[in-house]
Amino acid sequence: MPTSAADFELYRQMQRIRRFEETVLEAFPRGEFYGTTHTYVGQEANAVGVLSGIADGDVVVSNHRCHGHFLAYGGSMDALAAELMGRQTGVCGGRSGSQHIQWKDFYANGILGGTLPLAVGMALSEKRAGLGRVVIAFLGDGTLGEGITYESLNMAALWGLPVAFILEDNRYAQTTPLRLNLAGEMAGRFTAFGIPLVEADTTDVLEIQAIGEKAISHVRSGAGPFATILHTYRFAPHSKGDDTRDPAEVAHYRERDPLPLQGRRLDEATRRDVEKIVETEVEEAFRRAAGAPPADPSRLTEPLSGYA
Amino acid sequence: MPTSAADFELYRQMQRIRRFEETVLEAFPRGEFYGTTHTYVGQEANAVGVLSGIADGDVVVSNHRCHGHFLAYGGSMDALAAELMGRQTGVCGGRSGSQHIQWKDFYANGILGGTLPLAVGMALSEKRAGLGRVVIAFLGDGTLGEGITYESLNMAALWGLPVAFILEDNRYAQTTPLRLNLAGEMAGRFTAFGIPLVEADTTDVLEIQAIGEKAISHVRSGAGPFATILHTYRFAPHSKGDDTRDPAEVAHYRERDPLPLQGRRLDEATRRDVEKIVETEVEEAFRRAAGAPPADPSRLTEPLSGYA
Amino acid sequence: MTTVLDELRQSLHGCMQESEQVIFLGEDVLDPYGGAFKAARGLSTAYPARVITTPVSEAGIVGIGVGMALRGLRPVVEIMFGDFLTLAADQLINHAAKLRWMSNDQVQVPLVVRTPMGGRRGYGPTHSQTLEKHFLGVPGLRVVAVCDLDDPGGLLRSAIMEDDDPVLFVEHKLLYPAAVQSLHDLGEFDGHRSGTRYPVYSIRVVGAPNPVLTLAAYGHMTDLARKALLRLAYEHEIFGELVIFTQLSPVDPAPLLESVSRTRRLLTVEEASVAAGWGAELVAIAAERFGPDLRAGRVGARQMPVPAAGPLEEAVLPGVEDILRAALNLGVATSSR
Amino acid sequence: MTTVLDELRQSLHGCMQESEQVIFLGEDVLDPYGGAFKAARGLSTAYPARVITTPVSEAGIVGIGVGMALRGLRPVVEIMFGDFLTLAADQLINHAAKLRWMSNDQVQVPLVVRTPMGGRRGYGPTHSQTLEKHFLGVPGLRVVAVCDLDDPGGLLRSAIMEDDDPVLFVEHKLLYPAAVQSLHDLGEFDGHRSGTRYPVYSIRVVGAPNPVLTLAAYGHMTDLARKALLRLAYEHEIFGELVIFTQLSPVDPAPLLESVSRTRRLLTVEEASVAAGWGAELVAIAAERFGPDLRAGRVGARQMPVPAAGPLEEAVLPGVEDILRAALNLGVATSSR
Ligand SMILES: Cc1ncc(C[n+]2csc(CCOP(=O)(O)OP(=O)(O)O)c2C)c(N)n1
Ligand SMILES: Cc1ncc(C[n+]2csc(CCOP(=O)(O)OP(=O)(O)O)c2C)c(N)n1
Ligand SMILES: [Mg+2]
Ligand SMILES: [Mg+2]
Repeated sequence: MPTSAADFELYRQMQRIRRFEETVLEAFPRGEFYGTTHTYVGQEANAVGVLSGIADGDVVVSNHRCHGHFLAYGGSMDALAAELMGRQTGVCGGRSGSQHIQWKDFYANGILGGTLPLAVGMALSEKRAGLGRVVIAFLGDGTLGEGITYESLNMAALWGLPVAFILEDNRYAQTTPLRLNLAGEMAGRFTAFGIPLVEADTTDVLEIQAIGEKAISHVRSGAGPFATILHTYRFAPHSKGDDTRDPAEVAHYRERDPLPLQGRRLDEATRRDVEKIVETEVEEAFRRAAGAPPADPSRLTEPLSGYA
Repeated sequence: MPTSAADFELYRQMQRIRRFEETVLEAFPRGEFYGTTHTYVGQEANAVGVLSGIADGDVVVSNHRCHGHFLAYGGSMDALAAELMGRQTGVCGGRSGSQHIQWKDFYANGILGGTLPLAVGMALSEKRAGLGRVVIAFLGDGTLGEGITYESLNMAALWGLPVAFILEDNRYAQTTPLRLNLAGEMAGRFTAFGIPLVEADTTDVLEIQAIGEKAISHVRSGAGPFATILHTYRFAPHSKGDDTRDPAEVAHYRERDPLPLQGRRLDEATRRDVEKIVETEVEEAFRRAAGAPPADPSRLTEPLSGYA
Repeated sequence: MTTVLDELRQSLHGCMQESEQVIFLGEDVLDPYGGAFKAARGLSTAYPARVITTPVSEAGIVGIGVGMALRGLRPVVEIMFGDFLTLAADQLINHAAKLRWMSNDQVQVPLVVRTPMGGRRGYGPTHSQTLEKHFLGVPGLRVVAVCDLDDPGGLLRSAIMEDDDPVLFVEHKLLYPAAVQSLHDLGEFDGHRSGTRYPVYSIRVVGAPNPVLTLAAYGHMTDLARKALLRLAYEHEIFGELVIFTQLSPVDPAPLLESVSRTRRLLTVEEASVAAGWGAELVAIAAERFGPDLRAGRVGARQMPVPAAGPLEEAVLPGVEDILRAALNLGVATSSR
Repeated sequence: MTTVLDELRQSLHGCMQESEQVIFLGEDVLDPYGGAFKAARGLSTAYPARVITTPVSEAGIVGIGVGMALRGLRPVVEIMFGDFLTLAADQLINHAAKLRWMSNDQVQVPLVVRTPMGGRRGYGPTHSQTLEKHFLGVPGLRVVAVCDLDDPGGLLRSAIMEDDDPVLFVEHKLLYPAAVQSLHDLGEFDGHRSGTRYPVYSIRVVGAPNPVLTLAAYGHMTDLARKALLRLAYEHEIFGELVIFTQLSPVDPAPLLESVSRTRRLLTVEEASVAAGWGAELVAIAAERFGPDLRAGRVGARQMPVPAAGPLEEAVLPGVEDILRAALNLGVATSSR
């Protein structure tokens, strides 16, 4: 059976994220980056599956672990690499670094949960605008600790807003396993507010794509917010060297790696092609970033548009 | 049938609160008070019913609507009247006013929800102390809007702490009816965190007493937090003149006034006696407060115990 | 008589009428209540689709305002008491104030957060504070305070309609019932306005000789400072100039320095305790500029929470007498005619 | 070599050992991780029942600390990055700081909230800030900042074991790996300590003549200020005295005024932008006292968020050169031997 264009594209997107993140992790110890980063290795199927269903003008609200969301959204890999390397050509000219990417209708921030009321406010705007646009808001399991999460869920539901909450449960917040963070049931955190949801424990991008489509069509139809709980796993450390998880556990989840799972749907030659194309793309992105001019202090602007 | 001592006492406690609050509301327009107040008229059965089950050393965490909780806790009516009137003999020497009463193991504050993590922290202390003491934390329906409420519920449940949450749903937050504030179901706000609960729509102090006993014995047994949702109604304005509710609705709920309900369990003569005793007590309390010296600026202390 | 509250309310109506982009949200803001201090009265009746009453979620509603602003609306969020701004501090400091700059100026956040501040109503320690000092000096956040002079409604309109950055708009509770004073009709005072969007006013006693003292104040304190200005003139023959700021942060140094360059004496007046407050910034600006040619003082509350009881509150909050005493302590020589 | 981190960690161990009342809580604080900056490493192994890892709930855990403190424990709450204090602002300002006073001194709140602050790690706008300025001047809240001098562990111990009021304890990230400097062994400097619980240090270049300039700093900035002190001495023959504060709020004016009474020149150095910051308070205190006999200046970051990229961050945060330039701008005459 020949590879379908859809399968090809899903695999390519995931591979782009995977190789981008792996390159970041390799390059960090060599001092090519500055600051910190949180990579998406292992969770690629979530961003790629869900965001394959968005339309132009839809809003994506991301968090500290934003590279995968950004690339799946359609953000420029060159600009992302340049941002991480503090270049003038970075997504935000080097101001934002890894965690605060903003481009078109994509918004990330490093304060856990703080982005969620923004997502609700944007959904309110879009509902008023009536153009059928929706907001996709990603959050992690640990972010269920923040009170603002619940303020946001309540108002999203109360006002019937077009926002899909995508909870990526990778079973840890930094080093803390779910059971030390979360009382009761995850699903209840949404149903308590009357928000319908789908929960899935899968790394299959096709399944996740179907779930994402359900979520997006629900919110786009005007039926109010929707939640998806995607149980997943990250293969790499929380940020850089800080992995305290049992290696056997990591290995166990590695068996469910979303990439080979989707890769098997491509014929062997095509898969190799994809990998080669992506390899070149990632190498080029980092090479171009490395060659780009460093962020230029003379371009710093005042944070307010004027005194008076 | 002769009046039981228990029925007598419950009625007396409710009557004390009722007449205290009515006196406050009468006296306010005459300028005898300063600032603001939130009265408990209509909700008396909750505080009296629930707090009749506490033991010495148990902690009560209250909110802006604290007079009823305070009197039912055993707080001095004289000192409360004096506090409202800004006297040196007030519960907090006139510093706290109506909303921030502190005495023995009773703590109130005017920031909605902000008291709940304090309640959880106190429950954590009490669990460590191992003396079998518990924390009773009151909150209103509107306080389900605050994120900190959920942070508190999560940690109380996660750590199995001896705290009973008493949600008094009087169907309004200030002027805003529940339906404009709350998405989904109230009970879900607790069950999402694995907190068991009892929900009741009653003004019968005996029923509430039974529910309170259940809650307190649950938390005292070490089985972790417990919640009660008491649907109720306030007969007076939110604070002073600010009542925007339909008078017919108020009248409707007045039919379920907890006082006559319990009053009917007393024989007529006893009931009259109670009312007379309470009348005198309340009058005396306000008279003594009026005669007490005003809060004395020379007794103001520094808020920190020293520079170094 | 038009009160400050009337003007603010009319301004809100005007902005809603002027632009569909203006959305008003807050707790208990619907008619007939119209918000705890009634600034929104009539608004939900006139614009039912654009006035939203919210759950009791201060952080959430400020964040929702930020989100709306990012998408091109001009939201106005009312926080019922300024004391609750602490709950929205993260949204103001880490989101609203940073987003524009952090995005390399790709987006903007034209948000206004309005809130009443201040004491002397007996509301006690959590409902009487002057907390704006904790929001000064945040890069990207403008703090504006209304006073009873000139054009309170215009000031609010500037923040809502003309400012593309987030504004924390502070309204002292005692100003609501105060009559708006026209600059051209200040009775015992001459008034002068400078600046444009968020003006600075300067006030002197009519016919007074050159001032020898600069008083700086904002909000409700301008009223106490005016009273002090009169008493200094009549009782002590000390003639001062009162410089009134409407933009508290960032501080525009020019009008301050202009006045102090003439008087070389600066007394700041604020309702919060002076520690690390607005006055400290003004004094520091003046001290940096005029170095060994400045006398400076600050007047504010005692370093305590605001108590509930009347006599305590009065003892803690700064009054006209405190201003007088501090002014006399500055060692001001009687003005020479 | 003992680092500041070592000392803080040992101090935590010491306090836990000293008293059963001490409870430690924060996000990701269990071994083997021991907190994002490792201050708690080993603690949960040694005291498993008294070290609590918490959900990601900054407001909640500070409030829980307040509750525990009210009931007689001595909780220490770690906030992973100081940038997240904004989320706990209400608990600090409206609860922790007020409860003792508001209750008419019936209760007390011996709580310590520890947090790393500051930049130069490239963490970007929400993980590099110096936000303590927004918590200065809160009646009832003490703000303390560690530096690399003398006894960092003792400072923390004072806050935990000896202070019955809430303390916000600030630790600049760059101090963690810094070697602790003994006051008696400062190489090119002589050091002197005054005060007791939260000391003030003063530092001069060994053998220098009487200082003509007071530098005031805290935290990591003391390191940059020391470097500036040396360069001023060697390159410009300007001899200064560096006064280092560990208690930022309330400011104890005495040691500041003592130094400035001799130098009549004050330069404050802080990592945040100076607007309405710590330096403003110091300059204001000095200006109030010395009036027409003071030259003052402030050094701090540019009034911008802290950018992520190295060259931008370096351009925004204050450096030794900035201190030198400001000192020279103060118009300090070469010291006379
Ligand atoms: C308000 C806030 N608190 C704490 C942190 C530090 N922090 C960064 S990521 C993280 C864990 C987040 O866990 P989760 O939400 O599950 O996302 P994940 O990292 O697993 O993708 C923490 C605690 C933060 N960035 N913001
Ligand atoms: C943090 C905070 N936000 C808003 C308020 C203003 N306020 C005081 S009482 C109240 C309504 C509270 O409703 P609910 O929790 O149902 O208690 P009820 O007054 O009905 O007893 C509001 C909004 C407050 N005191 N604190
Ligand atoms: Mg996670
Ligand atoms: Mg209610």
